[in-house]
Amino acid sequence: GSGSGGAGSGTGNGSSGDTITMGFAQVGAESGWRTANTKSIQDEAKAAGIDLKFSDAQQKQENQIKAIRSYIQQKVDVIAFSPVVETGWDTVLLEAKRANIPVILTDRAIDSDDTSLYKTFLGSDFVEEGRKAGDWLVQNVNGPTNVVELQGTTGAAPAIDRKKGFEEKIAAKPDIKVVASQTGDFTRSGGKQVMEAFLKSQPKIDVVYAHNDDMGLGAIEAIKAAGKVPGKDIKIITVDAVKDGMTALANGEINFIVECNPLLGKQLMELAKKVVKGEEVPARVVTVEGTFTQEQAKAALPQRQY
Amino acid sequence: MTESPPPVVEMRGISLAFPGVKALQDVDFRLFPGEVHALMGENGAGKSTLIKTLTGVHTPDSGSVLLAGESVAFSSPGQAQQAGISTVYQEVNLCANLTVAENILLGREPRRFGGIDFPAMRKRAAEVLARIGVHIDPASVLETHPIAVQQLVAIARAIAVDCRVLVLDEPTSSLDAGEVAELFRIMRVLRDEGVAILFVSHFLDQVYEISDRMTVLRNGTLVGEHLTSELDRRDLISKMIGRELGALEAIEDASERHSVSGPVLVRAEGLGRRGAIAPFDLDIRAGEVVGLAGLLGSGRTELARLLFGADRADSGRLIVDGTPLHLRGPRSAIAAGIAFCSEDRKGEGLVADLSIRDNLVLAMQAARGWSRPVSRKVKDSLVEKYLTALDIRPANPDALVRTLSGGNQQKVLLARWLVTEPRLLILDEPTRGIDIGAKAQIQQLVTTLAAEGTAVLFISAELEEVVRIADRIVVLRDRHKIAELDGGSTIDEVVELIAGDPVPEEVAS
Amino acid sequence: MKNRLLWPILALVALLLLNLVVTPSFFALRIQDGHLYGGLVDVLKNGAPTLLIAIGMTLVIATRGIDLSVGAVAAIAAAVTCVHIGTSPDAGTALAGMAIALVLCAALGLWNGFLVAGLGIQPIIATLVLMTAGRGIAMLVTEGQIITVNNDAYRQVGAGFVVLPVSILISLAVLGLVALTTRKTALGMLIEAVGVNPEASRLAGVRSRTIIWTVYVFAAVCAGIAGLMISSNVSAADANSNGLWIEMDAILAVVIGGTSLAGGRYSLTGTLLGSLIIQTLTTTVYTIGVAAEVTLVFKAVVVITVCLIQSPKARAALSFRKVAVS
Amino acid sequence: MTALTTRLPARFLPVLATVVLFVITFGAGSLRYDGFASGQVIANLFIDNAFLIVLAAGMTFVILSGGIDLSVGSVVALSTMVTAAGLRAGWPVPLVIIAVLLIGSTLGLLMGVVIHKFDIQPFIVTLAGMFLARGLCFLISVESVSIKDATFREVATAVIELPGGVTITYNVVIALLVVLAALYVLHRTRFGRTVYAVGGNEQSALLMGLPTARTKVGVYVISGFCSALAGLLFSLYMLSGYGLHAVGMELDAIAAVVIGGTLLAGGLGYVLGSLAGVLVLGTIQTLISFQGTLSSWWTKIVIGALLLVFIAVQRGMIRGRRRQAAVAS
Ligand SMILES: Nc1ncnc2c1ncn2[C@@H]1O[C@H](COP(=O)(O)OP(=O)(O)OP(=O)(O)O)[C@@H](O)[C@H]1O
Ligand SMILES: Nc1ncnc2c1ncn2[C@@H]1O[C@H](COP(=O)(O)OP(=O)(O)OP(=O)(O)O)[C@@H](O)[C@H]1O
Ligand SMILES: [Mg+2]
Ligand SMILES: [Mg+2]
Repeated sequence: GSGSGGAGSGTGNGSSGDTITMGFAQVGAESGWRTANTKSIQDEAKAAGIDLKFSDAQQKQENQIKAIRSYIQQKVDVIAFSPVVETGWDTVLLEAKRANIPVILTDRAIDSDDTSLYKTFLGSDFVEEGRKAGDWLVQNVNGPTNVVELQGTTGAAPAIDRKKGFEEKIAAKPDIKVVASQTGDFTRSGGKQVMEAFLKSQPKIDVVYAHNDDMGLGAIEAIKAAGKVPGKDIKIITVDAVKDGMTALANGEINFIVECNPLLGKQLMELAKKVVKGEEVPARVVTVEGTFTQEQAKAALPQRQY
Repeated sequence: MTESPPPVVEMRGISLAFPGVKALQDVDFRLFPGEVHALMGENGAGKSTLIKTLTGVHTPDSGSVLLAGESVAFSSPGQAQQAGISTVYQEVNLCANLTVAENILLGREPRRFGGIDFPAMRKRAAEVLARIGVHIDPASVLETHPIAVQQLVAIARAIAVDCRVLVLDEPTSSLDAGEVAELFRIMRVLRDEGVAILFVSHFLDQVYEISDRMTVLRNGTLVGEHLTSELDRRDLISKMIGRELGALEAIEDASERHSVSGPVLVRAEGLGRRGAIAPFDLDIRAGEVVGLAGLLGSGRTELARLLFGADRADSGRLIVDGTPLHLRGPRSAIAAGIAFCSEDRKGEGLVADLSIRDNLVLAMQAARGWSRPVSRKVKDSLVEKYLTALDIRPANPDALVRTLSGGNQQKVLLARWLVTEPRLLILDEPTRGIDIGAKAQIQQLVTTLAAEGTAVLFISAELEEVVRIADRIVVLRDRHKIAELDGGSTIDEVVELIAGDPVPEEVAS
Repeated sequence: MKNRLLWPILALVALLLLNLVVTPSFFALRIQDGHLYGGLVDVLKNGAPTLLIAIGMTLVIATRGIDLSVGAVAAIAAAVTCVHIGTSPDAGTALAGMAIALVLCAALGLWNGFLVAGLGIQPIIATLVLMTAGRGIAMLVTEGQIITVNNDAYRQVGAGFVVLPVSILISLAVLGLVALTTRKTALGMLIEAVGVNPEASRLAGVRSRTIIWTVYVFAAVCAGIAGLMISSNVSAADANSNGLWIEMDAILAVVIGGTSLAGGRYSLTGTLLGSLIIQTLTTTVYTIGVAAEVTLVFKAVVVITVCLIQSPKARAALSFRKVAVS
Repeated sequence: MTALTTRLPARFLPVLATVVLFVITFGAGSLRYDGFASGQVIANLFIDNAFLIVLAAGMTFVILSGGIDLSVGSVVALSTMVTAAGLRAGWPVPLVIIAVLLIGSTLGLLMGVVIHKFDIQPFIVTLAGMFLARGLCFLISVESVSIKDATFREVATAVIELPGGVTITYNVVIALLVVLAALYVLHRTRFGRTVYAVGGNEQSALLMGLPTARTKVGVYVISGFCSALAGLLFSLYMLSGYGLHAVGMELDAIAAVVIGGTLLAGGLGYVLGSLAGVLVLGTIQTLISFQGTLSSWWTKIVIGALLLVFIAVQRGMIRGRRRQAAVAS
């Protein structure tokens, strides 16, 4: 069957009509989190009556740039995108600026001296997420603690920042040591394989800190196979709070999850409308994000959408 | 020897072993300026290996090579070429994907403003080709030409530069009499200019016609060096094969002609393919040897390929045993008992990286399908039978065909089809590169097969051979069948037809 | 032949020894919940999918082809099965799901075979189509979500044990089956013939198309089973990451095992060794604590060393001095 | 047209087919989407793919010689990283450029030498090269590094006005120059023709006395150089250095070359075909972003489907043409 209806074309110069045309350049669909993010944006755009032009960059920044350039070509009213990397956006954003198309960043800021390139930035703070995880650990363990870290994809911004924030906080307590740290590529299989190896090479593991839920879930499998009890023998901290992670948390297999909220759609559409109208918007809008303990998870789980 | 000029090439005590084979053992060889020197020996005697040792393809295990008195050790053929040794290797070793002109001149192409000057290159290539009597478009891609033309192009490449030493390893194996004469003319000119020419051929007539001196190898060892004028044929042959000649003559006598009146096995009616061969009619009877005669490019191979279904005919039909056969490809031909032994053994014949055994049973196995393997026992007995029957050396079924000498490869290809016990055996240049003993053997084999009821379609550039063994001769010219002759015809009759006037237009398609 | 495999074996042993030196407990085996538990077991278990795909890939490469789509096919198999299983804990549902998935994979293999043998498209580009679209199909099936299942029967394929991990038993069984089939029938020889010289094979009456078609179907089915193992190991189908880049690992395994990408002669034992070397390398990185930033450099160095050890020319160059002295 | 095509040798057919198909696809896009048929869309095709064009040009050499180079994407990443880190450390721009080109060529040289001297399959060697180059990126910095150098930014954002208000960047000019240079080298120099010879039959080329060793190593040096240059263009395009840049770009480059009609086995193909191949890949992407309603998975499926339509039609055209040519002769 064909998923591409005939709709979507025929807009071109949306500035004349009432409907706003938004070009959204998504990174990809590399995780459940990202898919939820996409869905939220698509749903909310429809609800807000915004004509959304969506493109998936297949995890490649250069594709995102190409998409943005094509939005400029198509003369959309506003451009939004999630820059997974801070750098590399100046040229194309300058083009957007020259074409008088406002830009909204979601997820992450960009590293540019020229803040006029975008109107606002809506998203979570990965370093802060790492800090939250570190905080919880510092408060909840006593005595010498051996931590193993399951990193995200090497070089990926969330991986770097979540590591950074975490290390920042645990530095306060010299008893807590990261004894092994390796990338699990943000995937369950990766998490499981790395954890299996850690369980053999590390004599004593007290805590697993995984940069996302999926790796944490993989680690749980490995821990169970080694005859240990996840959540008890080995404590587990993860980031994201997707449904599967929350379920594990509610079951007591994970001990603590730092939320990273993908549901930016509503806030984004509101911002977009304001920006197109030319209203002032704050330069930084932080998404509402919390943390979950096991009890909180049990309560929140039934309403979890993603 | 008392020649005054010192040898331009001198090889001393050359030994070279491949895994399992001692290809050369303590061989001495000398080549003088201004002579044509024939290197003689049976298939697998080590001729090509000696040549490759000279030109830096192989490094000898021991021994030394001197060029004009100075010790040299080439590490690549390129170096040998720069030192003035120009070589035509046995198999056509050119790049089929390049144009004829590039194949002739690549590496020494005319240049202009730093870049290759293509018009000049084509002109120069055409000149070189014209020198050996070839008139083809130098801008055409090499692979569009039949193997014989490719061989001529290889020769053209070798003579396109000024050289001190010209090495020709079986350059004439695909050529017909006219081209050979042309080649010899050039060789004489070069010799008279002082070029030393090393020549390998299994055609004794050619060797005696052109060479001044010969070196005989047997089983990788030196048998001797002789002036051609001082060594007669009988002695040469017995030196090459290491025993008396009697056996050979007996074989030659056996190829008696007989006329066949059996039932028609295969009949072609108006079979043809545009651009390849004009529609022709042909009857082949069981037990009959039909020879195909014609000049290079006259369409013999194309005719054979149509009968086998290697190419698809676009007119006419093929009737086997009285019922029309819809040829969908080689498989249906094989199923109908037709076998085709291609002239291009390297490209279309052998599977170089497989063993002798696998190559031998390939066609038989393919016909049976993969799920019904030929049993090990049957395989071994077949292999055994044909290794001895055709005297394939080394007689090691596990040896990769790639490592065999040219003649032995040809025998393996032939054996592959004999194994299938075909009713019609199409042999396209089956004696290419085969030594004199083996050639007689193959001729006898054809006669025996025919006597046992197999029909044979025999194609050879060597007219004598065709005339000697065929019961009937079909003559082709310019891709048309122009005549059929009875077995008793003489070579002259055939030659007259082949070289006759061009075909009238209305006959052409 | 045996000589040729000696060097990959040595490379594998060297890698294992490196582990032993850094982590003395690496070779330790114990019985845990009725099955073997230890570092070596992990290598076997996690290497099983790569090995399986590499077996299929070996045959494809032997015919002068290449199959880039195996990773995507693995993802499709995982997605279809997990979506079919859903929340059911039934063994029957799991079996049915796997059967459906593998039939689908066979169909995908037919498709690849059609492009290569039927239309005559260059294998790398023909399979690139499915490599790209296939992952899309897998995501379409899962709607971009990670599908978690809770099904004990399904868990067996990738995480189960019958003393040894079930996954490696499956892969070894397939390896044995292929070895047997290709040796006992003429398939192996015909595959090599097609790979070395397609035109000569055609003229010898070999059904090259059927053979090419067969190997692509087989490779796809292998990929499908591997996909099941990967997803069963974590009881979840992730259309994005299941089998991602596994085609590269598989090709690397085949090539390290001594099979040439130019087609023709192949070695299944070599492929087995190649797969083990690659998985050992991955596991080594985790166990000996190579920092994530250095991982790739480490891998590069090991891969090139393994190849240099294997290359007769490199060995000759290295031992040249010794020979000259003696 | 027919007269022309029947006179054209069969080996040009794949390239011709690619170009014709490209034109058809583009026409179809213009009919379907407003604003598609503008000069700037075509210009953007070049702007957005300049680095890929350069990569594909280098890759054409390697594939023509019968090899393959999987390291190109990583070398692009490494080049961006060296550029960014070098500029951050205050190196002058010319020094950075020279360093990048040197690193790329040296990596190519090393790989070529290992491939040739030790007779190891190019696939493994360049795969190791791929690991190595990306690993080196992470050794320099795990994070992405912004390029703040004024000269660099100026060049990156500078545009060249073409008649009709269409603008292109300097990247495009460089990429086209590279294509021209590649054309010249492949078709007018001895080295280029030897590349074809080696790809056609290495053994024969050796026996013909051609410098196969130099050629085989040379193509990897060229590919390494082109990757480094593409990396520089990429740096200009992105104004950043990052270890995860250009992941999987080697496949794009190989795909472009093969779609352009070059035989993966070597010996047959043209740089112009590779250029057309890049444009085809770019057009597919442009079509998809103009459509703008595809979900992530449909994007992949549609890319695959368009690719399929493309190669199948190309194949059909070649076959049809061949038959026609055979009949005509
Ligand atoms: N690369 C190789 N590996 C192993 N054995 C080889 C190799 N090349 C040649 N041989 C063996 O060396 C011997 C000599 O072969 P060579 O090709 O020199 O014979 P030849 O005299 O040229 O025969 P022919 O008249 O058939 O061409 C043969 O037994 C052959 O099998
Ligand atoms: N692949 C090809 N493409 C185009 N023309 C070809 C091709 N092969 C052969 N020809 C031409 O077809 C004609 C017939 O060739 P064919 O090989 O049938 O001749 P032949 O009589 O068998 O000659 P030979 O003595 O070379 O075997 C020749 O003029 C040749 O140039
Ligand atoms: Mg010989
Ligand atoms: Mg012929």
